[in-house]
Amino acid sequence: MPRTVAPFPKPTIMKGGMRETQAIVERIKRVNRGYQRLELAVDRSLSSLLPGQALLVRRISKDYEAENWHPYLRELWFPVDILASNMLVLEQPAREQFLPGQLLSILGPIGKPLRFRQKLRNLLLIAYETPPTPLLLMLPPLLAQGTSITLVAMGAARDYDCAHLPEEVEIIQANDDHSWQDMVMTVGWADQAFVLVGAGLELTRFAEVMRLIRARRQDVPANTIFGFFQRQLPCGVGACQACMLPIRGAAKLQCLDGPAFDLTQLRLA
Amino acid sequence: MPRTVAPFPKPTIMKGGMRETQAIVERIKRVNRGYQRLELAVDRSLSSLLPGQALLVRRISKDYEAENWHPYLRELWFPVDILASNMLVLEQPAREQFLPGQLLSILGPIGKPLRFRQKLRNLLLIAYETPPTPLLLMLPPLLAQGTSITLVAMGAARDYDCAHLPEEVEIIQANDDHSWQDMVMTVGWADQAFVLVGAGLELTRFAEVMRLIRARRQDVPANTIFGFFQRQLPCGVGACQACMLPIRGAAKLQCLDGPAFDLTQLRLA
Amino acid sequence: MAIEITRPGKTSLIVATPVMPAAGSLGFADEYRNLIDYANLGAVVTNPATIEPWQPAAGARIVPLDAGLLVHTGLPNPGLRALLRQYRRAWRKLPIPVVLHLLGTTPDQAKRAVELLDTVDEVAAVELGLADEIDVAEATALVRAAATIEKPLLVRLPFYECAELALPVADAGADALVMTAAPRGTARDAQGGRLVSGRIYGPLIKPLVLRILGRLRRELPAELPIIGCGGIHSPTDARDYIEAGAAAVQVDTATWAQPKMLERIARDLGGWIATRHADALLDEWHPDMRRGDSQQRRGKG
Amino acid sequence: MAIEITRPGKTSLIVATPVMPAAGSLGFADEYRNLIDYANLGAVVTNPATIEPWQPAAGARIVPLDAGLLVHTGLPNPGLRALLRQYRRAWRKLPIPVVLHLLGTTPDQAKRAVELLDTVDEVAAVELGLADEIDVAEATALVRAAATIEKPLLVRLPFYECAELALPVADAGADALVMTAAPRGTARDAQGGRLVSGRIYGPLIKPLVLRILGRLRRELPAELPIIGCGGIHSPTDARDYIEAGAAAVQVDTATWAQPKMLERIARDLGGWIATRHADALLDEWHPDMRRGDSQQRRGKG
Ligand SMILES: Cc1cc2nc3c(=O)[nH]c(=O)nc-3n(C[C@H](O)[C@H](O)[C@H](O)COP(=O)(O)OP(=O)(O)OC[C@H]3O[C@@H](n4cnc5c(N)ncnc54)[C@H](O)[C@@H]3O)c2cc1C
Ligand SMILES: Cc1cc2nc3c(=O)[nH]c(=O)nc-3n(C[C@H](O)[C@H](O)[C@H](O)COP(=O)(O)OP(=O)(O)OC[C@H]3O[C@@H](n4cnc5c(N)ncnc54)[C@H](O)[C@@H]3O)c2cc1C
Ligand SMILES: Cc1cc2nc3c(=O)[nH]c(=O)nc-3n(C[C@H](O)[C@H](O)[C@H](O)COP(=O)(O)O)c2cc1C
Ligand SMILES: Cc1cc2nc3c(=O)[nH]c(=O)nc-3n(C[C@H](O)[C@H](O)[C@H](O)COP(=O)(O)O)c2cc1C
Ligand code: FES
Ligand code: FES
Repeated sequence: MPRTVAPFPKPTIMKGGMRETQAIVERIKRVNRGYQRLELAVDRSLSSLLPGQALLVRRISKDYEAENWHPYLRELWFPVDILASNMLVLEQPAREQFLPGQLLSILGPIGKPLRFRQKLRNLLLIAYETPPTPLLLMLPPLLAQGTSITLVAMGAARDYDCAHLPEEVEIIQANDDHSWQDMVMTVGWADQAFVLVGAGLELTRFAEVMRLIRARRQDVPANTIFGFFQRQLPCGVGACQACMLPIRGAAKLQCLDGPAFDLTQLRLA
Repeated sequence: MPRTVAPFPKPTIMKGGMRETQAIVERIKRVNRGYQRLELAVDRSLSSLLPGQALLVRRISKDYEAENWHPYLRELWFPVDILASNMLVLEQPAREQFLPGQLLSILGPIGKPLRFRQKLRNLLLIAYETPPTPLLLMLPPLLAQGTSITLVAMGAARDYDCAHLPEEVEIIQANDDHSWQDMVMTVGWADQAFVLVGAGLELTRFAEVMRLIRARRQDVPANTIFGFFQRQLPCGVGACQACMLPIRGAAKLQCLDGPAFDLTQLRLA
Repeated sequence: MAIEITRPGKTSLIVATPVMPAAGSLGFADEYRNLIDYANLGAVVTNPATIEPWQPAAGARIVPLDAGLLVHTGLPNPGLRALLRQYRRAWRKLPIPVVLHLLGTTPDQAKRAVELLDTVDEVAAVELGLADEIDVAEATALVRAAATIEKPLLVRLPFYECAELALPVADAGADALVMTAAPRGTARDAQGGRLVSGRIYGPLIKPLVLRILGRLRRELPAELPIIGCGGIHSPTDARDYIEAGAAAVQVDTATWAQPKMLERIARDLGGWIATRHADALLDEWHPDMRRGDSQQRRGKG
Repeated sequence: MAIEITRPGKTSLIVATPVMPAAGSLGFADEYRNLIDYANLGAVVTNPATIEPWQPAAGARIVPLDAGLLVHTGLPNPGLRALLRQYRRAWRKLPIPVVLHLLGTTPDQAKRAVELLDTVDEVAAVELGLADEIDVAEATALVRAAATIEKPLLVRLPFYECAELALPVADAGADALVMTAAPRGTARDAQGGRLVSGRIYGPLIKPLVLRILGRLRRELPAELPIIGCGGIHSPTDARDYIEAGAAAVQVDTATWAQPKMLERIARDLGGWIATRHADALLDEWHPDMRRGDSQQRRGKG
């Protein structure tokens, strides 16, 4: 339905598509109790990366031959900031050990950019049982164009300390029953919403959130509430079919068509 | 034959035997083009370690649970120096990446101390196709008691730069045909010799060296020329039987009875 | 170079390089076009296809293991006719032969599928996949039905039944055997917490399949090529398969983790075999070879 | 706790903790005394023994693999009588039952061995090891000969033949089945450069054996215990085996790399089973369990 949605920040032609490149960790900063940020010098082919797109990352040593196979698959990382055309910021749990100079092999960009309403006034972001990291890249440009953003942390997402996020973002910690103050308003006023859940049991969790939303808002039109997936992607290019999602109509792949899918079109558990 | 041999440096009762302990890499120094030395803070139970004894080493992270299984087996490391009762020096190829603070899990000490003749005047050391690292721990104490030491590098062992070794040690680079100047004298005068070869094809290489020696010296009495093994040891405690060696008489294990065996008693290939 | 990797006959499959993806790893056509130069491979083997459409399996799909993984997808595909409509054009553009992997369901379906495929110029050969725990009678009936094809027929054998099936399947008309499909296993799904079944991939599969292949190579007729598949993660792994008697190799999940590995293996093996055929000194062209290699290989001719 | 890990009968093997070493991993007696507190284990299984002395195999022994290894020793041992002389005293001092692993050679040798072992108080039970590629007739003849023993008889099944042998071996008199011996495989000996065969060990063996065991557990008589063996490298691995229906587990080469792991698995599994038997909430005693676990397990009783 391209009627009401447009790519972000303005229509961009994706050149070249996904590539395999190398990156190097330049700086490491702790941002809160549980997380650190890595500044990555990357290939310029990644400069066109947009919110919603991700990288499939594998640590390598200088000697590409000396690879071991643990972990076996690449990790899915969503950048949180773009500092320059060759400098991305990634957020990783603090328990992961990184040192400046660490080399990474990167496949990317993975996935489709998020599509935002052209005149987006109120954006609702929900992170449920997972840190909000994949939602952060959209914050600065949307704030700059005047969008009001509310980020609701539900369940274990509340453990993520948001003090380092832009102060214009309204942060709400949901109650244990997943409700929050002024819920009817937050939900009702949102022009668009993205619901982020961790890998595993996504369909159950999206269904829970949809029930919460429908209880507060009579009509949920198509292309309003999106589920944001972050399953591990074995191939990232549409080959392995392991990321197939139960969408009404056609089978869709998270790696090619995701990460965000209209929750009214997903067959929820 | 304890008649003519005695433990080094003087008879010591081995207390406690092998243990599993943790160690930490404190300092790292490059010693030549190909090698670096690690100063390891170790458990005091390793302070009684003697020349010939080794450690079975595995890198670990703080979180013992998070082990991966690559490499699968522990590595066999022969210390090159003892700085203090809890400080050992190890030598590793420079291509191996170590950082101060790296934790190691250590099984040791492994093997029997070398037994030297009580009045050892001339000691011949031969390293063949392998760096002389396992032979280095004996140098300082033997030099201190007045032993003359000749170290012959044969084959690929000649790539190891010996400039950092004690200058009293006579270093000889053998010719391509494994001969060297004054070979008859060096071989004839030696009261005792240790021949070090890399893992794999040891019996063939020991046999080659024995032929070289026998060509220059009519009688080779028992307990004079020892083969020094450095096979990878899966268990190190005599359980797996993977390190069994073809000794005349009884089956012997490198991990319990080695690393050095009388070359006149080994069934050479 | 031209290497015949199916039995000599009225048609046979000839590749320039004896390296290709295993069915299920590279997609249906050119999904890896941005990452892999297909011209460097010997052939493309498609994801598994069936006459009727198959839906994805319910339940967990991917369980990461120590140096490996469990995969369970249900082999979703829109059915053979839809696949032909969707991918024919892409196949035509590929610079290498396309081998269509056909899942063995019933003899009747297999016969209908190969009749259709004989009319499709873009498909050079068919690889028939036999299900796990299939018995000899079922397997030979399926292969006999599929062997009505004009094009070369490769048959992929299941892991546990490989030794039992190899000779009967060869007799029933297979032009080459692929050894083997990934073994099934059970692991705990990290997300759901339950024990789930699926195919097991990883480097440790290689020694298991390599032994099976080496033994069967000595028992099977010499003119029947065997294609090695299982746990190949490096050029050395691929060479070991060739050494054990494989005419070609298929690389499976290593590609997902390191897409360039497939091409590296192809280039390495291509060069190695070319040199070997010319009986040149191996050490001359590839510095990382061990002395033992060339000696042994020369001894074996 | 007292867990009966052989079929109820006039004698049975009872352990306090359902965790023990696999034959070949811990030596003949107390070789690991400086590293492992044997009191924490359920039993000791000895290295394989034969009536006649066996010499070590010629050729390569240890080939490191990606997250695993190939082992080929020839199972050297000085013969049963010499072993008894050498280790009886050490066995007597061990605080846990000793299970002697007897290599299955011929029915006659097996019969002679168990007659001798019935006179040896220090041995609590015998585990008979069946060779790879043994057929059903040979296997049942061996087991029948060994089942003349008074003591409990465990039988270790080979990997590839496990499904075929399980029921006939149980009928022939096995009091428990050990599933399975490590599979054979082929790898390139890094030193000699040749392809060599041997047993394959590593974490990726676990999903393969776990599936076999899970399936056979559903087919075999409920009163016949199965002991899981293959690729166990962590407490979680051991729990998965118990979940799949194993009464106990054997840990193999993980001990060489991390000697303490065997005890950790024993302590973990001991506590877990105790709690489970008492039907307590699993989450209460072990914080790293997932929600799915307890639900499923309670469903299964
Ligand atoms: C549409 C469809 C798609 C399919 N796709 C696939 C596919 O992609 N891959 C595939 O492998 N099969 C596939 N199959 C086949 C089917 O899923 C198999 O029968 C499946 O592998 C067996 O799973 P199961 O959970 O039904 O049975 P089992 O694996 O036999 O398991 C039965 C139950 O026992 C548990 N369990 C599993 N293993 C063990 C064990 N060792 N010990 C104890 N408990 C255990 C399971 O958690 C499950 O609850 C497909 C079937 C259909 C109909
Ligand atoms: C005293 C003794 C001790 C033994 N101990 C053991 C033991 O500890 N472990 C054990 O496994 N067996 C043991 N065996 C059994 C015997 O070693 C087996 O027959 C052995 O596994 C097979 O080795 P092989 O090299 O003779 O034959 P194969 O393994 O059949 O190999 C024959 C030749 O082919 C090569 N080759 C091997 N596999 C392949 C392949 N897949 N493809 C191509 N070439 C290949 C080999 O390099 C060898 O040159 C022992 C036998 C004896 C007599
Ligand atoms: C006769 C037969 C019917 C099958 N039907 C289906 C089906 O309807 N849908 C499906 O997704 N898989 C179906 N399967 C697929 C298998 O259950 C299984 O997915 C296949 O053997 C490969 O599994 P894998 O994904 O682990 O490679 C069928 C298999 C066979 C042999
Ligand atoms: C009948 C028979 C005779 C064997 N004879 C010997 C022998 O004389 N010496 C020996 O070392 N191994 C002998 N083996 C051992 C096997 O070849 C092999 O070592 C054993 O099956 C286990 O191998 P593993 O070391 O890989 O576990 C014999 C095995 C069988 C079944
Ligand atoms: S990750 Fe492989 S198809 Fe999407
Ligand atoms: S290393 Fe295991 S017995 Fe020597």
